[in-house]
Amino acid sequence: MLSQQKRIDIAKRIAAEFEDGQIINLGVGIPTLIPDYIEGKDVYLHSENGLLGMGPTPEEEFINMDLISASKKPVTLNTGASIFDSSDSFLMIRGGHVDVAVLGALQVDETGEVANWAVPGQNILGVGGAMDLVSGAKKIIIATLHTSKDDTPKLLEELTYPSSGARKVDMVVTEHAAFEFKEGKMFLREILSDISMEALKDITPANYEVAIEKLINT
Amino acid sequence: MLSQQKRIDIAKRIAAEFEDGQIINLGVGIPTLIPDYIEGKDVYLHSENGLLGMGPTPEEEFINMDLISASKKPVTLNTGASIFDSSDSFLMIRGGHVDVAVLGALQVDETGEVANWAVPGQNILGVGGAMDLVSGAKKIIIATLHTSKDDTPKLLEELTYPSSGARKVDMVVTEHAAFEFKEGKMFLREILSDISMEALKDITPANYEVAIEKLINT
Amino acid sequence: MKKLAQIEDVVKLIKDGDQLLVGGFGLSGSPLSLIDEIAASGKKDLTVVSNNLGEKGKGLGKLLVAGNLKKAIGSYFTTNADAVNAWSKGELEIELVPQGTLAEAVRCGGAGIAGFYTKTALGTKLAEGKHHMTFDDGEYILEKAIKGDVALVKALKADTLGNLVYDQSGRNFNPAMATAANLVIAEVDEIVEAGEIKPEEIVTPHMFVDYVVITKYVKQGGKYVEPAEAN
Amino acid sequence: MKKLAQIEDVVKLIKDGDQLLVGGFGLSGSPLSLIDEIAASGKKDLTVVSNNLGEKGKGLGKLLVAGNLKKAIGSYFTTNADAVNAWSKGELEIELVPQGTLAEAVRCGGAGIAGFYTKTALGTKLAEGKHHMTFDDGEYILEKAIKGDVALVKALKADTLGNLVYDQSGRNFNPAMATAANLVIAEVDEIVEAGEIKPEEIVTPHMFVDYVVITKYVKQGGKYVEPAEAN
Repeated sequence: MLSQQKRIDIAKRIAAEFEDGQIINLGVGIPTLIPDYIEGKDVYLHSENGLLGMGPTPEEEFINMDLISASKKPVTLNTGASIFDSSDSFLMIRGGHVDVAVLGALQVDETGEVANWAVPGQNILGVGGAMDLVSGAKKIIIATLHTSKDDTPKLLEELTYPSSGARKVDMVVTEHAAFEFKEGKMFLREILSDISMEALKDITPANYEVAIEKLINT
Repeated sequence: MLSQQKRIDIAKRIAAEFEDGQIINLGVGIPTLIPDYIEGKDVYLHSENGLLGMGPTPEEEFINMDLISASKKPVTLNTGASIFDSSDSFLMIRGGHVDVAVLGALQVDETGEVANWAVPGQNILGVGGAMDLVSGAKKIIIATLHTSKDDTPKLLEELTYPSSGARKVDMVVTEHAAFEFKEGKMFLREILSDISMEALKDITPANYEVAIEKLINT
Repeated sequence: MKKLAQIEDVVKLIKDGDQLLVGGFGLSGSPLSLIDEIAASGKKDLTVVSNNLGEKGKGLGKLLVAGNLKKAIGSYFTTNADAVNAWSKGELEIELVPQGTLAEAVRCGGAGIAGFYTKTALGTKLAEGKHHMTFDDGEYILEKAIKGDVALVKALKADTLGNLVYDQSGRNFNPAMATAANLVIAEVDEIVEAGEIKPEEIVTPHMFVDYVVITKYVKQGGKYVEPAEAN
Repeated sequence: MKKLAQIEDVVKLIKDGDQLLVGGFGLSGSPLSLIDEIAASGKKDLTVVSNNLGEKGKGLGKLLVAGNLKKAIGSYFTTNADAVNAWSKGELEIELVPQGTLAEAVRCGGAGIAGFYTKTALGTKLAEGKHHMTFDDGEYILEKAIKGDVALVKALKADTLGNLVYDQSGRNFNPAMATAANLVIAEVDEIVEAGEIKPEEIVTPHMFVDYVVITKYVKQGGKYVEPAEAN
């Protein structure tokens, strides 16, 4: 399976998780693919730089680079959208008013702690809104490929990269599986590819309990 | 001299202190008389409940009780006025963006500390924006009759009423005199009535240095 | 409209002992119909966080008369003689907070901030027992965030998504209150189609609003009156 | 108009070593003409507080190239290779702050608040050495307010008093930055008569603004370009 197809599968699975009326913040990477798969759902996209109700990419002629997403791409506004400043935007994030944040990750440990902003030994010069979202969103879903490009596992017993915060995430979706975290424990809820249980275990150093149970009707 | 005339004299003297472009917040009591004496000056009245650029009382037919001053009286908006919420309004006050606050006082001590919210032995159930203004305005002018109704002095060596804050005021104007405070010391700058220096001293227990010097061209 | 509700139904969601954040500055920007319904409901031991307790027998003043209140947190109660009286008799607890500290504490409640350092009230009775800390430009006191179980706000208009705009200085504490409670109910004069309020003009985005109810009051001569009193 | 000034004149008010608060999110809502003038001015040892340092050679990125900067405080510098490079060589100090903490710290700087307790960054490298305090719902870290000597903001329009409105998400950090510096300069596309922006629509009231300058850039295809580049 091509990497892009895996990424789309992850995006689709996470989109299926959304409920009508929810306020959603989508991080960079795989999460940016999600808007294509939420049609028909009444959800509202929040952007750190001060938008609620972000719509699709505009036609070339309607582009205004002062109407952009947090990824600095031109966007549009859906009906009923609102605009506010950065301090109000992060009031929303940090005050628990964003229902779901979907974030990428470098690593997730078996307690649900995430590392998604810095790699040891590399320059640590960007954090953006990652830590604000990790600390503040009501529910955090991690969208990530199961392993990194060189097949290094990302779901670990313990983080080796710098943590993004003490707050644990609620769910991780990879191309192979969906995991849920509850009270510091990791549960395998769904197998999403044709991978065997043994093969999954092999690429997942994190300890998890197998508790297959479709989380929603996808 | 009738009490109301004294109050008007105080209001006029303080109005003369304002400079073009200043943002002014006027407290309850004597300060509410000031707007009648600032015509021709380019100053902007700020109100705690969320207005900048408050104008005069409207005609009866234009009254909207959702356009009121902090004293809960109907007002109008001058050209270029703006409306904001209470947290932004107090950001302005507490962040030092109001140039002059004119406040009433129960007592002022010789260091410039003011008591203007509570009387010992009485119910202490209202503070409003008094402490916010005392802590935050760039310059604080106290507008007060020289003594209380029963001739008790208000300008004292030490407060006997509860303080409104550690921050010292800059100026006190009464019907008799204008005092300035600098580095914790009190200076008599102007005599505003026909009172003698001795008589003034008699009704002013606060220790002050006589340093007559018209503060501005009134 | 999904969030549109009946006043009677939403008031049932308030529980005895709840802490209510109520917008308004005196009677301006005050959710009068919701307050009336609470006064009629017999709810007990409520704590109200609001700048004032309305006026004697009016607005939040009705909750005092109806016996709904255990405690009031706000900046100015002396304009309601009933509040002063109830407090003197020990029937009402009062916590006095400087007006700006109240606004900021509620905003912090909505913003995930637990507390903040201010110079306001430094050196006064209202700072007694509070944590002090010295920063580069002197001493500050710690004020803690305020949150509510339920917020009741009054807006001029909602759109069909629940976005709100306010009437002039009726805005006051309402936008902050709307951010800081688990359940937020907005009383409005009218509901317009989504899109009719421009994105830049929306003061309270719909994410904060759980229910919208239509006020029973009508504005006459610049003042809200009950329909029965209206000409 | 009293506050109207020339870009060349206001930039002279900036002193070597000043801390500048600069609005913008990348190049959006960024005061490009003021930045150009600073780059041309030869000013030294400036600290810039802004979410990013523009892009490589663009916006605030020009100050890096021109050698105006000692330090940058912001949330995301990795999109400007020059910043990463200057930092690696020890030519630029960088202080990394979570984006929401940055916005809140600047707002606090404008609001007379010395510091605030947040859960953001708790348990991370960015919380090391910071004061921790336990509140009812757990542990928080203290973040201190950020202020500037000068703030440079970009608005869409000013009125003749200096009231500002912004263009869509070009609003971003600008309103907070405008509250938190001793001297505030707004770069705008146009100036309208006072009264043309409605009281409810004003985002930054004129009290915050010391000078207004007209941008030298023109918007073309949704992007600001220098007049020389325009068709």
